[in-house]
Amino acid sequence: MLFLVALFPLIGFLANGLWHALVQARSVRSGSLIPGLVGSAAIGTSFLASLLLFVRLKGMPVGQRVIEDVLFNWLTIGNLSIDVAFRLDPLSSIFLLFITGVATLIHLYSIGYMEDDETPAKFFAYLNLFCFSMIVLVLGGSLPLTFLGWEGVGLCSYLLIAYWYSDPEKASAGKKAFIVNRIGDVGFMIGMFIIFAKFGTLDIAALRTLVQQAQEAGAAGIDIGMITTVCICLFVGCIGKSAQIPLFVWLPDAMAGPTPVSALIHAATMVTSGVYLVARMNFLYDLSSTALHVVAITGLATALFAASIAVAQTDIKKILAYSTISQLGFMFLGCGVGAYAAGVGHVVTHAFFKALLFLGAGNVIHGMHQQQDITKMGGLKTKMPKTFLAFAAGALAISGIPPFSGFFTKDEIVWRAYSSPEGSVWFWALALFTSVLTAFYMTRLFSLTFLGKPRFQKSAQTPGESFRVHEAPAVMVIPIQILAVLSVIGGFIAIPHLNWLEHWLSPVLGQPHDAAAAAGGSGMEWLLMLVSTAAAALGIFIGLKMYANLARVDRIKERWDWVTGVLRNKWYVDEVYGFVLIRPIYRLSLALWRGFDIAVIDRAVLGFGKATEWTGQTARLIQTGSIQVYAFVILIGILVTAGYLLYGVA
Amino acid sequence: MNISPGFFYVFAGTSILFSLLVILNRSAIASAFSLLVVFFSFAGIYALLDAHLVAALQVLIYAGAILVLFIFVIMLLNVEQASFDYKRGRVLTGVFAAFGAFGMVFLLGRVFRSASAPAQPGPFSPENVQAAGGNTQVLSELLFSEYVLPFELTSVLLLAAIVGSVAIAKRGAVEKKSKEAK
Amino acid sequence: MNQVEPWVVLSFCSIIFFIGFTGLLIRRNVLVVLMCIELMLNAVNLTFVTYAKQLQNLGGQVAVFFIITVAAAETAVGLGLVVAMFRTLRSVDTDQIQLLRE
Amino acid sequence: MAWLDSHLLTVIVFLPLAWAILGLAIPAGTRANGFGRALVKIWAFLGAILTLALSAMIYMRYAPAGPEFQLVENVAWISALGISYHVGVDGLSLWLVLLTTFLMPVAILSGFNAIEERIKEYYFLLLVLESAILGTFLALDIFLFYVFWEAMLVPMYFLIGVWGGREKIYAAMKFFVYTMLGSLIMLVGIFYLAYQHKIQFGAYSMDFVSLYKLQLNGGTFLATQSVLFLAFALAFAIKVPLFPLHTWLPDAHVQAPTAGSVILASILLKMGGYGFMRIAFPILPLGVAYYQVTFMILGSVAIVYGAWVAMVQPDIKKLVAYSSVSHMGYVILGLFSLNAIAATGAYFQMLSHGISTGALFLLVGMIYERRHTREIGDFGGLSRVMPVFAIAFMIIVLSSMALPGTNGFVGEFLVLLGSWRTSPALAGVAALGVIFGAVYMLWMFQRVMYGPITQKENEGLSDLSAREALVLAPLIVAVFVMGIFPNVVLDKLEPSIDRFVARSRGEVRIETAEALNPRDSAELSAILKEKEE
Repeated sequence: MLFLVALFPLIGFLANGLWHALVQARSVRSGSLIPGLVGSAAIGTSFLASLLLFVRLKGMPVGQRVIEDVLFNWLTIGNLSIDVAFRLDPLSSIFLLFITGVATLIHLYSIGYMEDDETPAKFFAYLNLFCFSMIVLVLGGSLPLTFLGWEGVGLCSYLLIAYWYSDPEKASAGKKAFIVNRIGDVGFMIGMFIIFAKFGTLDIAALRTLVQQAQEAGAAGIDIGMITTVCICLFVGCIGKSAQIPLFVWLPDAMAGPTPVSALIHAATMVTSGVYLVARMNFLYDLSSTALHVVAITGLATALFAASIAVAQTDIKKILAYSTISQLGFMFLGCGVGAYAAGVGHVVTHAFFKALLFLGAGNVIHGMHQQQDITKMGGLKTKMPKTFLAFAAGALAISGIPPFSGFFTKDEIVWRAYSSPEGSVWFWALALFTSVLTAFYMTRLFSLTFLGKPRFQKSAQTPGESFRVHEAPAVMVIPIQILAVLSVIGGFIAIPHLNWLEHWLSPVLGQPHDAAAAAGGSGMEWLLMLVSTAAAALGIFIGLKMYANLARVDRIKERWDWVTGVLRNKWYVDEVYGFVLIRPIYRLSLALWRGFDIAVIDRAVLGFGKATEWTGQTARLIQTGSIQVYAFVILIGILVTAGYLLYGVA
Repeated sequence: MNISPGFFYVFAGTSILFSLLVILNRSAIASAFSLLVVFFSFAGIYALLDAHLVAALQVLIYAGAILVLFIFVIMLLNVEQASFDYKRGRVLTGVFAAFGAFGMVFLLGRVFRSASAPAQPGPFSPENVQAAGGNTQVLSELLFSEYVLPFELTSVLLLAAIVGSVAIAKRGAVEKKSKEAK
Repeated sequence: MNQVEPWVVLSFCSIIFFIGFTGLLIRRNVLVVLMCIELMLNAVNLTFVTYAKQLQNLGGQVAVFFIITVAAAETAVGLGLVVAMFRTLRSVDTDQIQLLRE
Repeated sequence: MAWLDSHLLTVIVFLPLAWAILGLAIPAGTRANGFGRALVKIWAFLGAILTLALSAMIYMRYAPAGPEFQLVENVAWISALGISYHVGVDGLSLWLVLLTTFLMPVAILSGFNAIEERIKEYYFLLLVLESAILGTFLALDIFLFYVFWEAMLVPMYFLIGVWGGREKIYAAMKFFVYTMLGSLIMLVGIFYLAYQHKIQFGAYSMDFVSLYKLQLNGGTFLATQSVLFLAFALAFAIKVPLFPLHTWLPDAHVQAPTAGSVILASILLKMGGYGFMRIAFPILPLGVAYYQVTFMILGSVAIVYGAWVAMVQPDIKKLVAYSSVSHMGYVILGLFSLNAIAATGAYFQMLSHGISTGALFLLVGMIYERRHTREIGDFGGLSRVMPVFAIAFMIIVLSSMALPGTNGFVGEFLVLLGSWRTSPALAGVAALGVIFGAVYMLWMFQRVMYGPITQKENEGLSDLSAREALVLAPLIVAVFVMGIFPNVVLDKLEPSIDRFVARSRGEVRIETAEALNPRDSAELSAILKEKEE
């Protein structure tokens, strides 16, 4: 039953893929409707199946909420035995639900968005393949299977970013995404190697049991240093996949892909798989506070860093991309202070509102005929009212205004950052500052896009009067409206003190610390909640105030040019990587090839040949052709041999 | 061994002397006649060693046939004037060769001298051979019984040699003819 | 002192043999070279006969018989070659025949 | 049928040879008509298919739980030296034989249009080559092994030298001399082994089964085994090819015709790995222990070095050739890790490298046939004009860079997993190859397939023909079958791998390898003896 969830998208992929290979590859235009419906049906069915499974899981007793489905043995060598087994527990069920749900909406949306595309079947095949990989990642019962999904989503990300491959920049962006992800994947692999070397199993449930047994056996039973190494290695994988410092560089470039892809892969699902992995391996992270600190600090630093860059960007999708990085940082902060449920909760609500924001941006881009620069927009409120409303809900949600969903989950993280035993006031303060920034840049984006006067007539890029900003078709509006509703109410799964989500996840993530008692009671909690709401409101206020008068903004920009310049150029991280890593390696490779392979090894081998030839040429001189000389040599040979035999031996 | 030392040393000295003449004489025809003397001396030594048939064959074939052939060819080609003064390199070679040959002779002599006598002599003692009808008869019987197959094979060898020498000698002539025809 | 030891006869053979060999090395006239080969063959023959006498086994003499046959054949072919060579090169100098060189 | 049963291996080894000789009778010279030429191609193809069918019979007959060598034929050949005609199959040879017979029809089919001159000789040599390769894999006598090993060189030399590219003679000579150098030294080793067997057991023997019982651990045991090991390792390492003995490979690959490259990369390189597994490791365990660290380092270096150098190649075939260096580095690393997981991984890596690199060469050959260039810079944007080709290319590229779910992943994963236990540091270095593998492959893919079409000639390129699709289809199926159901392979492999590991590994681990000295010899020999019993 469980494997069906994964099977449907796979069938969808095969159907669309074959359709593409056999028919569409031969440049027969067929529109996006049929492949889109096939793809949507596949993932939709999968969503329904997930719902059923969720209900079934809910019906089970709390302690035994696990559904397992062993398909076949993948490989067995000695004591290594890996099954292809899917396992559904409360944690994966949450992920499964929002992944299939959001994916279904985005598939439907894509039917409209990819209407004019040349190869929609290929697009939907890739989307389905992505969903399949993501489901495998989430449901995988053992680390290698999760890794299969992990690399699978990376592949799909590559394929979809480079979907419009004729543009070299887009193709490069895809490659960059894959390679940066691969760097993280090596970390993941090494984590697996250590786990296998020390525990002898790669099955997550078995590993958990082993770790718990070792814990019960006492402190001597477990090597904390090793656990820390494992956790950090796995976290390197998460850094790559979830675009944290220092491997975040691929995500902004990944915006080269079609917007639904950005919404699905680079906002809602794939990038959160890092959070999933940390939450999944929480039993290891709990043992090592060093590893937790690494996670929390990386997350916090990324959140702040990315938010600062987002402030200065002008491309609508780039802003959202940096916002995504920043929000992912929040999630890791949550996990890093031991509040996995809070992190997961933010993953869910973030999936709703960020998908919404991206799809809304997609509508805007679609309506503006591929214009992505927010400085050339404005006043879209009246032209695209439905998108405007939905977008507003998303923006409020991400800014953290109650009762929108983002508030509850983000505030939970901020609160935990303060109150958890792993947390501190500094974490809290920086997180709070980041949420001010978040509210500010979202307001900036919102204001420049939807409010004010239209600035696009002046743009020379849009030729003639054919340019008409229009609202998106229904198939693109309805999904974002659904997402808007979810963004508004989605936070109720994580209302403080009722926290349904935390209880649901507790069999996997453990009982939460009684944080309130530890840090000054619930009064403190309410106080901090107020503070953070006020902070968000402050951010929004500054944003609205500032971008009501654009001329003044330009003046400020000019005065602080060196600051905004650095931010606009993303702190020059790409350039630094290019200078420090990529070009040296390239040059070294070239030097190795020309200077070592050809110049040293080949020359040595050819020198061998030349020496042989020289020897031959020299020896040839002896070959006079005169039999008498040969006979003389024979005589000497016999003489020496006979002399040796007579006098040499004994 | 039961042979007369006097005769042996005379024959041996003669053959060594004339062998040297064979290789040192500038004239081919002189070499050939020196060789004749060597052959006769050898025949004498064979006779001393009770190898009567071999001695006869030596005179008949070597001295009678082979050497005549040599002389005939020398006369035919008339290469006397293609004189053979030793070149400088040749003299050096000769010195080295002489040293080498001397070394070999020394080594071989040492080996021969130190070789022990056979424990069991064969059945063909002079008395037995005498009783069986003499050297020639015994040897002939051997050739036609035990060694009959090699004996017959020699005929094939001789045939091949005849055909071969005819073919070699004739080829030049044929080529000449075909050249003329062209 | 009226005995001749076998090793004396054998050493005599080796002397003749190596005189022939030396001739082989130093002479340039093919005809003389062929004569030297005959000389060497004779030395070997004598060795056979000496052993036949010493070991009281007539196999040695049989071998000599065959060697003489082979020598006759060899001379026939060899002289044929000399004649052929003389025809093409107008010379019987071994230094002229170095076909093995290339 | 009963006769075939008892002589199955002999039939398989010599069938291609006999088939090739019969094929010579087909009139297909320069003046022959099209029918004769077509007949030659089809004849060769049928021969390869028939061999494939017969080798499927081996697969059916081979029972992994049974005796070590099965379907054995043993006939005395040169008894004085203990040489016999002894063939048999075990898990190690089974899959390489299947790989050979599987790729041969594909390679033959791939050249139907590309080879236009001397076609009869071409197919003759291909089939002779197949015989020699199969013989090498099935021989159970070290001398027989050597004979086939050398016999394989001759057809390959001509394939490169006659039907090759511009610098074919240079490449063919380089290939020949490199390989010859190694194998002659190996020959000395072989004779030494036979001689040792006489000393220890009273008679010469060249049989693997009896050579495995040798105890080369006398007074100077380390010297003996280490020198012998080097003698064998040189031959095999050149074949593999292991850094820094790899420079013949790029030249040979670039100059060889497509089928030659495919066979060279897919099968001939495996003979090196197979030689290690069949000869060097089980016979010389102490030599292995002595050089374990060295070779593991060389393997890791090869992985990274090959990937780096591949990255900067302007020629696609050269790039693929250097990627082979990188991939075969995993094989060396895995073998020298001396545990079952890594060894299985190394073996699997050989198979999957055979499939995916073979497919890469086929793909490169296909665009070469269309454009007559292999420079990466001459391409760009081919995805648009050749979409089906692009799909196939993508799949193979992914398999080559070891994406989970494809065959490449299983091998690399197992090698790294296993070698981590032996040496985490070197496994860590090797894991970097995973990153660089993605870099050079994707970069090449991007420059060839993506971007705008920059050259006019590329606009009119035709997509895959039915024949080309037929060539690629089995390989693509194999990519996924091996990636998703590796147990198909592993089931028949496991007992042989276990025996291999047990023979080649003493108690000697990487940390004790340095401490080895003659003082320990008594102890070691005692343990070795115990293991043999």
